[in-house]
Amino acid sequence: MVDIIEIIYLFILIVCSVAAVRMKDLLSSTVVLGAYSLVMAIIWMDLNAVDVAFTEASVGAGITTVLIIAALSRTTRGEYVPGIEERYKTRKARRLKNGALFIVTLCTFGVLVYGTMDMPNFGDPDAPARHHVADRYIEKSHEEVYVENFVTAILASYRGYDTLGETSVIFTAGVALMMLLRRSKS
Amino acid sequence: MDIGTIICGVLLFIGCFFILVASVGVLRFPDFFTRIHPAGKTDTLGQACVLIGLIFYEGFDFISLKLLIIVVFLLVVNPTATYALANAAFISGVKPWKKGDKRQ
Amino acid sequence: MMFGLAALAIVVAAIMVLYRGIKGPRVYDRLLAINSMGTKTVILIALIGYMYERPHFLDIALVYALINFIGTIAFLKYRETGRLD
Amino acid sequence: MSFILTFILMLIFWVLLSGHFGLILVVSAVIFSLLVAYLSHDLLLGGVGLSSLIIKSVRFIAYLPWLFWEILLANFEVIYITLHPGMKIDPEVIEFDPALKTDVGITILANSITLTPGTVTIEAGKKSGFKVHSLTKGADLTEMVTKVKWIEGEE
Repeated sequence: MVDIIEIIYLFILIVCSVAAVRMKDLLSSTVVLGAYSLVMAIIWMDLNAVDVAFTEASVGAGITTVLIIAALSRTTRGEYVPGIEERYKTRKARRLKNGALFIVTLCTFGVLVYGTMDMPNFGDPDAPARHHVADRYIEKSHEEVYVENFVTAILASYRGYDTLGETSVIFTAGVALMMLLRRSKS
Repeated sequence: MDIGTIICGVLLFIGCFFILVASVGVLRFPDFFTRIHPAGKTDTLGQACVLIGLIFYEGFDFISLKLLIIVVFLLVVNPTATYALANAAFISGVKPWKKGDKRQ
Repeated sequence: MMFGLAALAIVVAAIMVLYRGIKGPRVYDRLLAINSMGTKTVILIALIGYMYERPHFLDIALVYALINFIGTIAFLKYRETGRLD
Repeated sequence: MSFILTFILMLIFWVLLSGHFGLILVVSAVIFSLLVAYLSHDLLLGGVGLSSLIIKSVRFIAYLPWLFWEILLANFEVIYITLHPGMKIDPEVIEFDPALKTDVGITILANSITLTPGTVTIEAGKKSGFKVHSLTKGADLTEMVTKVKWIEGEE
Protein backbone atom coordinates (compact mmCIF):
# COMPACT_ATOMS: atom_id res chain seq x y z
CA MET A 1 0.00 0.00 0.00
CA VAL A 2 2.81 2.36 0.91
CA ASP A 3 4.52 1.48 -2.38
CA ILE A 4 1.51 2.55 -4.44
CA ILE A 5 1.29 5.84 -2.58
CA GLU A 6 5.00 6.37 -3.03
CA ILE A 7 4.82 5.76 -6.79
CA ILE A 8 1.88 8.16 -7.12
CA TYR A 9 3.79 10.74 -5.16
CA LEU A 10 6.90 10.41 -7.31
CA PHE A 11 4.65 10.89 -10.33
CA ILE A 12 3.15 14.05 -8.77
CA LEU A 13 6.70 15.26 -8.15
CA ILE A 14 7.52 15.04 -11.86
CA VAL A 15 4.26 16.78 -12.80
CA CYS A 16 4.99 19.59 -10.32
CA SER A 17 8.50 20.21 -11.57
CA VAL A 18 7.50 20.21 -15.25
CA ALA A 19 4.61 22.58 -14.48
CA ALA A 20 6.88 24.90 -12.46
CA VAL A 21 9.36 25.11 -15.33
CA ARG A 22 6.75 25.64 -18.03
CA MET A 23 4.79 28.43 -16.31
CA LYS A 24 5.31 31.97 -17.55
CA ASP A 25 4.06 33.62 -14.36
CA LEU A 26 6.81 33.37 -11.76
CA LEU A 27 4.43 33.80 -8.82
CA SER A 28 2.38 30.80 -9.93
CA SER A 29 5.60 28.91 -10.41
CA THR A 30 6.51 29.63 -6.79
CA VAL A 31 3.14 28.33 -5.63
CA VAL A 32 3.62 25.09 -7.54
CA LEU A 33 7.13 24.74 -6.08
CA GLY A 34 5.47 24.89 -2.66
CA ALA A 35 3.44 21.84 -3.67
CA TYR A 36 6.67 20.17 -4.78
CA SER A 37 8.11 20.63 -1.30
CA LEU A 38 4.99 19.21 0.31
CA VAL A 39 5.28 16.08 -1.81
CA MET A 40 9.00 15.82 -1.18
CA ALA A 41 8.43 15.98 2.59
CA ILE A 42 5.95 13.09 2.35
CA ILE A 43 8.54 11.03 0.46
CA TRP A 44 11.14 11.73 3.15
CA MET A 45 8.59 10.59 5.72
CA ASP A 46 8.11 7.38 3.77
CA LEU A 47 11.86 6.81 3.80
CA ASN A 48 11.75 7.21 7.60
CA ALA A 49 13.94 10.31 7.45
CA VAL A 50 11.82 12.37 9.80
CA ASP A 51 14.40 15.08 10.44
CA VAL A 52 14.95 15.64 6.72
CA ALA A 53 11.20 15.83 6.23
CA PHE A 54 11.11 18.40 8.99
CA THR A 55 13.78 20.51 7.31
CA GLU A 56 12.16 20.10 3.91
CA ALA A 57 8.87 21.31 5.35
CA SER A 58 10.29 24.39 7.04
CA VAL A 59 12.85 25.27 4.37
CA GLY A 60 11.16 24.16 1.17
CA ALA A 61 7.59 25.12 1.86
CA GLY A 62 8.26 27.91 4.36
CA ILE A 63 11.39 29.96 3.88
CA THR A 64 12.12 29.36 0.20
CA THR A 65 8.64 30.56 -0.69
CA VAL A 66 9.04 33.68 1.45
CA LEU A 67 12.51 34.40 0.04
CA ILE A 68 11.41 33.97 -3.56
CA ILE A 69 8.43 36.24 -2.92
CA ALA A 70 10.75 38.82 -1.37
CA ALA A 71 12.94 38.63 -4.48
CA LEU A 72 9.89 38.93 -6.74
CA SER A 73 8.67 41.98 -4.85
CA ARG A 74 11.95 43.68 -5.74
CA THR A 75 11.88 42.61 -9.39
CA THR A 76 9.07 41.74 -11.79
CA ARG A 77 6.55 38.93 -11.89
CA GLY A 78 6.73 37.99 -15.56
CA GLU A 79 9.39 35.93 -17.23
CA TYR A 80 11.09 37.87 -20.02
CA VAL A 81 14.69 37.60 -21.19
CA PRO A 82 15.49 40.20 -23.86
CA GLY A 83 17.53 38.90 -26.76
CA ILE A 84 16.86 35.20 -26.27
CA GLU A 85 14.44 35.04 -29.20
CA GLU A 86 16.95 36.69 -31.50
CA ARG A 87 19.73 34.32 -30.57
CA TYR A 88 17.82 31.21 -31.55
CA LYS A 89 15.87 32.69 -34.38
CA THR A 90 16.38 30.09 -37.08
CA ARG A 91 14.84 26.68 -36.83
CA LYS A 92 18.17 24.96 -37.23
CA ALA A 93 19.76 26.84 -34.33
CA ARG A 94 16.82 26.01 -32.08
CA ARG A 95 17.00 22.35 -33.02
CA LEU A 96 20.74 22.32 -32.36
CA LYS A 97 20.19 23.86 -28.91
CA ASN A 98 17.52 21.33 -28.00
CA GLY A 99 19.65 18.44 -29.24
CA ALA A 100 22.65 19.57 -27.18
CA LEU A 101 20.46 19.94 -24.09
CA PHE A 102 19.04 16.45 -24.63
CA ILE A 103 22.51 14.88 -24.89
CA VAL A 104 23.71 16.64 -21.72
CA THR A 105 20.63 15.49 -19.81
CA LEU A 106 21.06 11.93 -21.05
CA CYS A 107 24.73 11.87 -20.01
CA THR A 108 23.89 13.16 -16.52
CA PHE A 109 21.16 10.54 -16.19
CA GLY A 110 23.58 7.80 -17.24
CA VAL A 111 26.21 8.91 -14.73
CA LEU A 112 23.64 9.03 -11.93
CA VAL A 113 22.34 5.54 -12.76
CA TYR A 114 25.92 4.22 -12.89
CA GLY A 115 26.55 5.76 -9.49
CA THR A 116 23.66 3.84 -7.92
CA MET A 117 24.77 0.46 -9.36
CA ASP A 118 26.98 -0.73 -6.51
CA MET A 119 24.90 0.77 -3.71
CA PRO A 120 23.51 -1.70 -1.14
CA ASN A 121 19.81 -2.54 -1.23
CA PHE A 122 17.36 -0.17 0.44
CA GLY A 123 17.03 -1.07 4.11
CA ASP A 124 19.84 -3.65 3.99
CA PRO A 125 20.97 -4.23 7.60
CA ASP A 126 24.54 -5.07 6.56
CA ALA A 127 25.09 -1.87 4.60
CA PRO A 128 28.38 -0.12 5.47
CA ALA A 129 26.54 3.06 6.46
CA ARG A 130 24.92 1.18 9.33
CA HIS A 131 28.15 -0.14 10.83
CA HIS A 132 30.58 2.70 10.37
CA VAL A 133 29.87 4.63 13.57
CA ALA A 134 26.30 3.61 14.30
CA ASP A 135 27.27 0.78 16.67
CA ARG A 136 29.35 3.10 18.78
CA TYR A 137 26.53 5.64 18.92
CA ILE A 138 24.11 2.98 20.08
CA GLU A 139 26.37 1.45 22.70
CA LYS A 140 28.33 4.39 24.08
CA SER A 141 26.22 7.50 23.57
CA HIS A 142 24.64 7.31 27.00
CA GLU A 143 28.01 7.20 28.79
CA GLU A 144 29.56 9.86 26.60
CA VAL A 145 26.82 12.45 26.23
CA TYR A 146 24.31 11.61 29.02
CA VAL A 147 21.25 12.01 26.76
CA GLU A 148 18.59 9.33 26.93
CA ASN A 149 17.47 9.55 23.30
CA PHE A 150 20.43 8.71 21.13
CA VAL A 151 19.01 10.35 18.04
CA THR A 152 19.14 13.58 19.99
CA ALA A 153 22.66 12.72 21.15
CA ILE A 154 23.84 12.26 17.56
CA LEU A 155 22.16 15.40 16.29
CA ALA A 156 23.06 17.72 19.12
CA SER A 157 26.47 16.42 20.12
CA TYR A 158 28.27 14.18 17.62
CA ARG A 159 27.07 16.19 14.66
CA GLY A 160 26.76 19.47 16.49
CA TYR A 161 28.13 21.71 13.74
CA ASP A 162 25.82 20.19 11.18
CA THR A 163 22.88 20.81 13.47
CA LEU A 164 24.10 24.35 14.09
CA GLY A 165 23.70 25.02 10.38
CA GLU A 166 20.26 23.48 10.34
CA THR A 167 19.24 25.45 13.38
CA SER A 168 20.33 28.69 11.74
CA VAL A 169 17.96 27.79 8.92
CA ILE A 170 15.15 27.38 11.44
CA PHE A 171 16.25 30.70 12.95
CA THR A 172 15.85 32.30 9.53
CA ALA A 173 12.33 30.89 9.48
CA GLY A 174 11.73 32.63 12.79
CA VAL A 175 13.05 35.92 11.39
CA ALA A 176 10.74 35.56 8.40
CA LEU A 177 7.88 35.06 10.84
CA MET A 178 8.77 38.26 12.70
CA MET A 179 8.88 40.05 9.36
CA LEU A 180 5.34 38.93 8.68
CA LEU A 181 3.85 39.66 12.07
CA ARG A 182 5.40 43.09 12.52
CA ARG A 183 2.91 45.88 12.22
CA SER A 184 3.56 48.17 9.28
CA LYS A 185 4.19 51.81 10.15
CA SER A 186 1.83 53.32 7.60
CA MET B 1 -11.75 -5.82 16.43
CA ASP B 2 -12.63 -3.63 19.35
CA ILE B 3 -15.16 -0.84 19.26
CA GLY B 4 -12.57 1.93 18.88
CA THR B 5 -11.20 0.44 15.67
CA ILE B 6 -14.70 0.15 14.19
CA ILE B 7 -15.58 3.77 15.03
CA CYS B 8 -12.21 4.79 13.61
CA GLY B 9 -12.92 2.98 10.35
CA VAL B 10 -16.34 4.58 9.98
CA LEU B 11 -14.98 8.05 10.69
CA LEU B 12 -12.07 7.53 8.30
CA PHE B 13 -14.54 6.49 5.61
CA ILE B 14 -16.75 9.56 6.18
CA GLY B 15 -13.75 11.88 6.32
CA CYS B 16 -12.22 10.52 3.12
CA PHE B 17 -15.60 10.83 1.40
CA PHE B 18 -15.82 14.49 2.45
CA ILE B 19 -12.26 15.20 1.29
CA LEU B 20 -12.84 13.52 -2.08
CA VAL B 21 -16.08 15.44 -2.62
CA ALA B 22 -14.30 18.68 -1.70
CA SER B 23 -11.65 17.96 -4.34
CA VAL B 24 -14.34 17.25 -6.93
CA GLY B 25 -15.93 20.56 -5.96
CA VAL B 26 -12.66 22.43 -6.37
CA LEU B 27 -12.43 20.94 -9.86
CA ARG B 28 -16.07 21.46 -10.89
CA PHE B 29 -17.14 24.86 -9.62
CA PRO B 30 -17.00 27.69 -12.15
CA ASP B 31 -14.95 30.41 -10.44
CA PHE B 32 -12.69 31.23 -7.53
CA PHE B 33 -15.34 32.36 -5.05
CA THR B 34 -17.44 29.25 -5.55
CA ARG B 35 -14.40 26.97 -5.40
CA ILE B 36 -13.52 28.36 -2.02
CA HIS B 37 -16.76 26.90 -0.55
CA PRO B 38 -15.79 23.20 -0.79
CA ALA B 39 -12.15 23.99 0.02
CA GLY B 40 -13.06 25.95 3.14
CA LYS B 41 -15.94 23.90 4.55
CA THR B 42 -16.06 20.32 3.37
CA ASP B 43 -12.31 19.88 3.47
CA THR B 44 -12.12 21.14 7.05
CA LEU B 45 -14.85 18.77 8.24
CA GLY B 46 -13.31 15.85 6.38
CA GLN B 47 -9.92 16.40 7.93
CA ALA B 48 -11.43 16.80 11.38
CA CYS B 49 -13.31 13.50 10.85
CA VAL B 50 -10.13 11.63 9.87
CA LEU B 51 -8.19 12.96 12.84
CA ILE B 52 -11.02 12.26 15.30
CA GLY B 53 -11.12 8.74 13.89
CA LEU B 54 -7.44 8.40 14.72
CA ILE B 55 -8.20 9.63 18.26
CA PHE B 56 -10.75 6.81 18.69
CA TYR B 57 -8.19 4.29 17.43
CA GLU B 58 -5.55 5.57 19.82
CA GLY B 59 -7.60 5.72 23.00
CA PHE B 60 -6.74 8.38 25.54
CA ASP B 61 -3.10 9.36 26.07
CA PHE B 62 -0.64 12.09 25.17
CA ILE B 63 -0.69 11.17 21.49
CA SER B 64 -4.44 11.58 21.21
CA LEU B 65 -4.09 14.93 22.99
CA LYS B 66 -1.68 15.98 20.26
CA LEU B 67 -4.20 14.85 17.66
CA LEU B 68 -6.83 16.91 19.45
CA ILE B 69 -4.54 19.96 19.29
CA ILE B 70 -4.14 19.44 15.54
CA VAL B 71 -7.92 19.16 15.11
CA VAL B 72 -8.58 22.38 17.04
CA PHE B 73 -5.79 24.12 15.17
CA LEU B 74 -7.17 23.05 11.78
CA LEU B 75 -10.70 24.11 12.75
CA VAL B 76 -9.43 27.58 13.67
CA VAL B 77 -6.84 28.06 10.95
CA ASN B 78 -8.64 26.71 7.87
CA PRO B 79 -11.49 29.24 7.91
CA THR B 80 -9.00 31.99 8.68
CA ALA B 81 -6.84 31.09 5.68
CA THR B 82 -9.97 30.83 3.56
CA TYR B 83 -11.06 34.27 4.68
CA ALA B 84 -7.60 35.73 3.98
CA LEU B 85 -7.62 34.23 0.49
CA ALA B 86 -11.13 35.40 -0.31
CA ASN B 87 -10.45 38.86 1.05
CA ALA B 88 -7.21 39.23 -0.94
CA ALA B 89 -8.93 38.12 -4.12
CA PHE B 90 -11.86 40.46 -3.47
CA ILE B 91 -9.63 43.48 -2.79
CA SER B 92 -7.57 42.87 -5.92
CA GLY B 93 -10.75 43.03 -7.95
CA VAL B 94 -11.71 39.45 -8.85
CA LYS B 95 -15.37 39.63 -9.89
CA PRO B 96 -17.69 36.99 -8.42
CA TRP B 97 -19.30 34.67 -10.94
CA LYS B 98 -22.97 35.30 -11.73
CA LYS B 99 -25.49 32.81 -13.05
CA GLY B 100 -25.19 32.63 -16.83
CA ASP B 101 -21.55 33.75 -17.01
CA LYS B 102 -18.92 31.63 -18.69
CA ARG B 103 -16.87 29.19 -16.59
CA GLN B 104 -13.37 30.33 -15.79
CA MET C 1 -4.92 -1.71 5.74
CA MET C 2 -7.62 0.73 6.85
CA PHE C 3 -5.09 3.54 7.11
CA GLY C 4 -3.58 2.60 3.76
CA LEU C 5 -6.94 2.86 2.00
CA ALA C 6 -7.63 6.21 3.65
CA ALA C 7 -4.19 7.47 2.62
CA LEU C 8 -4.82 6.32 -0.94
CA ALA C 9 -8.13 8.22 -1.04
CA ILE C 10 -6.39 11.35 0.20
CA VAL C 11 -3.63 10.97 -2.40
CA VAL C 12 -6.29 10.76 -5.12
CA ALA C 13 -7.89 13.92 -3.71
CA ALA C 14 -4.47 15.60 -3.71
CA ILE C 15 -4.02 14.77 -7.39
CA MET C 16 -7.40 16.32 -8.23
CA VAL C 17 -6.56 19.46 -6.28
CA LEU C 18 -3.12 19.61 -7.90
CA TYR C 19 -4.76 19.65 -11.32
CA ARG C 20 -6.59 22.80 -10.27
CA GLY C 21 -3.31 24.20 -8.93
CA ILE C 22 -1.53 23.72 -12.23
CA LYS C 23 -4.41 24.82 -14.43
CA GLY C 24 -5.17 28.01 -12.54
CA PRO C 25 -6.39 30.26 -14.13
CA ARG C 26 -5.65 32.88 -11.46
CA VAL C 27 -2.90 32.84 -8.88
CA TYR C 28 -5.59 32.66 -6.17
CA ASP C 29 -6.93 29.41 -7.57
CA ARG C 30 -3.44 27.97 -7.41
CA LEU C 31 -2.95 29.25 -3.89
CA LEU C 32 -6.27 27.75 -2.78
CA ALA C 33 -5.26 24.42 -4.28
CA ILE C 34 -1.81 24.40 -2.69
CA ASN C 35 -3.18 25.42 0.71
CA SER C 36 -5.67 22.58 0.55
CA MET C 37 -2.88 20.22 -0.53
CA GLY C 38 -0.89 21.34 2.49
CA THR C 39 -3.66 20.41 4.90
CA LYS C 40 -4.02 17.08 3.11
CA THR C 41 -0.31 16.56 3.70
CA VAL C 42 -0.85 17.04 7.43
CA ILE C 43 -3.48 14.31 7.43
CA LEU C 44 -1.31 12.08 5.29
CA ILE C 45 1.65 12.42 7.65
CA ALA C 46 -0.58 11.40 10.56
CA LEU C 47 -1.90 8.41 8.59
CA ILE C 48 1.59 7.31 7.51
CA GLY C 49 2.63 7.49 11.16
CA TYR C 50 -0.14 5.03 12.01
CA MET C 51 0.70 2.83 9.01
CA TYR C 52 4.22 2.40 10.32
CA GLU C 53 2.85 2.16 13.88
CA ARG C 54 4.97 5.10 14.90
CA PRO C 55 2.48 7.81 15.97
CA HIS C 56 5.35 10.08 17.01
CA PHE C 57 5.25 11.41 13.46
CA LEU C 58 2.43 13.58 14.78
CA ASP C 59 4.92 16.19 15.95
CA ILE C 60 5.86 16.71 12.32
CA ALA C 61 2.19 16.97 11.38
CA LEU C 62 1.71 19.68 14.01
CA VAL C 63 4.70 21.71 12.82
CA TYR C 64 3.56 21.22 9.26
CA ALA C 65 0.12 22.63 9.95
CA LEU C 66 1.76 25.76 11.37
CA ILE C 67 4.16 26.21 8.46
CA ASN C 68 1.45 25.73 5.86
CA PHE C 69 -0.59 28.52 7.42
CA ILE C 70 2.39 30.87 7.60
CA GLY C 71 3.31 30.26 3.96
CA THR C 72 -0.20 31.10 2.79
CA ILE C 73 -0.34 34.25 4.89
CA ALA C 74 3.07 35.41 3.59
CA PHE C 75 1.85 34.99 0.06
CA LEU C 76 -1.33 36.94 0.68
CA LYS C 77 0.54 39.74 2.41
CA TYR C 78 2.74 40.09 -0.65
CA ARG C 79 -0.29 40.14 -2.94
CA GLU C 80 -2.03 42.72 -0.80
CA THR C 81 0.80 45.17 -0.20
CA GLY C 82 3.13 44.33 -3.08
CA ARG C 83 6.02 43.86 -0.68
CA LEU C 84 7.02 41.80 2.31
CA ASP C 85 9.06 44.08 4.57
CA MET D 1 -2.62 39.49 34.55
CA SER D 2 -2.34 38.58 30.89
CA PHE D 3 1.32 37.78 31.56
CA ILE D 4 0.48 35.08 34.12
CA LEU D 5 -2.31 33.64 31.98
CA THR D 6 -0.06 33.40 28.93
CA PHE D 7 2.63 31.80 31.06
CA ILE D 8 0.24 29.13 32.34
CA LEU D 9 -1.12 28.45 28.85
CA MET D 10 2.37 28.10 27.39
CA LEU D 11 3.38 25.75 30.23
CA ILE D 12 0.33 23.55 29.59
CA PHE D 13 1.12 23.53 25.89
CA TRP D 14 4.72 22.48 26.57
CA VAL D 15 3.64 19.64 28.83
CA LEU D 16 1.10 18.43 26.28
CA LEU D 17 3.70 18.37 23.54
CA SER D 18 6.55 16.81 25.47
CA GLY D 19 4.91 14.43 27.96
CA HIS D 20 8.15 13.96 29.95
CA PHE D 21 8.88 15.31 33.40
CA GLY D 22 12.65 15.22 33.91
CA LEU D 23 14.23 17.96 36.03
CA ILE D 24 15.99 19.69 33.11
CA LEU D 25 12.88 19.53 30.98
CA VAL D 26 10.64 21.09 33.63
CA VAL D 27 13.17 23.86 34.37
CA SER D 28 13.59 24.70 30.68
CA ALA D 29 9.80 24.57 30.26
CA VAL D 30 9.41 27.21 32.96
CA ILE D 31 12.22 29.37 31.55
CA PHE D 32 10.95 29.29 27.98
CA SER D 33 7.34 29.83 28.99
CA LEU D 34 8.43 32.90 30.97
CA LEU D 35 10.38 34.14 27.95
CA VAL D 36 7.50 33.65 25.52
CA ALA D 37 5.02 35.16 27.96
CA TYR D 38 7.25 38.20 28.47
CA LEU D 39 7.71 38.73 24.73
CA SER D 40 4.16 38.22 23.56
CA HIS D 41 1.65 38.52 26.40
CA ASP D 42 0.04 41.57 24.82
CA LEU D 43 -0.53 39.71 21.53
CA LEU D 44 -2.54 36.77 22.82
CA LEU D 45 -4.74 38.17 25.58
CA GLY D 46 -4.23 41.90 25.41
CA GLY D 47 -6.17 43.77 28.09
CA VAL D 48 -8.85 41.21 28.90
CA GLY D 49 -10.14 40.81 32.44
CA LEU D 50 -10.20 37.33 33.95
CA SER D 51 -13.90 37.20 34.82
CA SER D 52 -15.11 38.34 31.41
CA LEU D 53 -12.67 35.89 29.83
CA ILE D 54 -14.19 33.00 31.79
CA ILE D 55 -17.75 34.08 31.00
CA LYS D 56 -16.94 34.41 27.31
CA SER D 57 -15.18 31.03 27.21
CA VAL D 58 -18.15 29.30 28.86
CA ARG D 59 -20.58 30.95 26.48
CA PHE D 60 -18.37 30.06 23.52
CA ILE D 61 -18.32 26.41 24.58
CA ALA D 62 -22.10 26.50 24.93
CA TYR D 63 -22.26 27.88 21.38
CA LEU D 64 -20.16 25.05 19.93
CA PRO D 65 -22.76 22.20 19.72
CA TRP D 66 -25.16 24.34 17.71
CA LEU D 67 -22.24 25.37 15.46
CA PHE D 68 -21.22 21.76 14.83
CA TRP D 69 -24.77 20.82 13.91
CA GLU D 70 -24.90 23.73 11.47
CA ILE D 71 -21.51 22.73 10.00
CA LEU D 72 -22.82 19.21 9.39
CA LEU D 73 -25.96 20.52 7.65
CA ALA D 74 -23.93 22.96 5.57
CA ASN D 75 -21.59 20.23 4.43
CA PHE D 76 -24.42 18.01 3.25
CA GLU D 77 -25.73 20.98 1.30
CA VAL D 78 -22.36 21.58 -0.34
CA ILE D 79 -21.99 17.88 -1.14
CA TYR D 80 -25.45 17.84 -2.73
CA ILE D 81 -24.61 20.88 -4.85
CA THR D 82 -21.21 19.49 -5.84
CA LEU D 83 -22.44 16.08 -6.90
CA HIS D 84 -25.61 17.31 -8.61
CA PRO D 85 -24.99 17.07 -12.38
CA GLY D 86 -26.86 20.29 -13.13
CA MET D 87 -24.72 22.41 -10.77
CA LYS D 88 -27.61 24.36 -9.27
CA ILE D 89 -25.81 27.43 -7.97
CA ASP D 90 -26.78 31.06 -8.05
CA PRO D 91 -24.10 33.00 -6.17
CA GLU D 92 -24.57 36.45 -4.74
CA VAL D 93 -22.72 38.82 -2.42
CA ILE D 94 -24.60 39.95 0.70
CA GLU D 95 -23.58 43.05 2.64
CA PHE D 96 -24.67 43.72 6.19
CA ASP D 97 -23.42 45.34 9.38
CA PRO D 98 -23.80 43.13 12.48
CA ALA D 99 -22.67 45.96 14.82
CA LEU D 100 -20.25 43.83 16.85
CA LYS D 101 -17.99 45.65 19.25
CA THR D 102 -14.98 43.40 19.89
CA ASP D 103 -12.36 41.79 17.68
CA VAL D 104 -13.08 38.39 19.25
CA GLY D 105 -16.73 38.64 18.27
CA ILE D 106 -15.86 39.59 14.70
CA THR D 107 -13.40 36.71 14.43
CA ILE D 108 -15.89 34.17 15.78
CA LEU D 109 -18.67 35.40 13.51
CA ALA D 110 -16.44 35.51 10.41
CA ASN D 111 -15.10 32.00 10.95
CA SER D 112 -18.57 30.62 11.80
CA ILE D 113 -19.98 32.13 8.61
CA THR D 114 -17.18 30.58 6.60
CA LEU D 115 -17.86 27.16 8.09
CA THR D 116 -21.66 27.21 7.73
CA PRO D 117 -24.61 27.45 5.39
CA GLY D 118 -23.26 27.93 1.90
CA THR D 119 -21.51 31.17 2.78
CA VAL D 120 -17.93 32.44 2.93
CA THR D 121 -16.89 35.72 4.53
CA ILE D 122 -14.94 37.87 2.11
CA GLU D 123 -14.71 41.02 4.16
CA ALA D 124 -15.06 41.62 7.90
CA GLY D 125 -14.31 44.65 10.00
CA LYS D 126 -15.70 47.10 12.52
CA LYS D 127 -16.02 49.94 10.04
CA SER D 128 -16.43 48.19 6.70
CA GLY D 129 -19.13 45.78 7.87
CA PHE D 130 -19.44 42.25 6.53
CA LYS D 131 -19.47 41.08 2.93
CA VAL D 132 -20.54 37.47 2.51
CA HIS D 133 -20.40 35.35 -0.63
CA SER D 134 -23.29 32.89 -0.75
CA LEU D 135 -23.67 29.87 -3.02
CA THR D 136 -27.47 30.07 -3.21
CA LYS D 137 -29.87 32.98 -2.88
CA GLY D 138 -31.61 33.75 0.40
CA ALA D 139 -29.04 32.71 3.02
CA ASP D 140 -30.23 33.57 6.55
CA LEU D 141 -27.59 34.67 9.04
CA THR D 142 -29.64 36.49 11.70
CA GLU D 143 -29.70 33.57 14.16
CA MET D 144 -25.93 33.28 14.08
CA VAL D 145 -25.47 37.02 14.60
CA THR D 146 -27.73 36.98 17.68
CA LYS D 147 -25.82 34.03 19.12
CA VAL D 148 -22.42 35.67 18.60
CA LYS D 149 -23.74 38.88 20.16
CA TRP D 150 -24.78 36.82 23.17
CA ILE D 151 -21.21 35.45 23.46
CA GLU D 152 -19.84 38.96 23.31
CA GLY D 153 -22.10 39.99 26.17
CA GLU D 154 -23.81 43.31 26.84
CA GLU D 155 -21.11 45.86 27.47
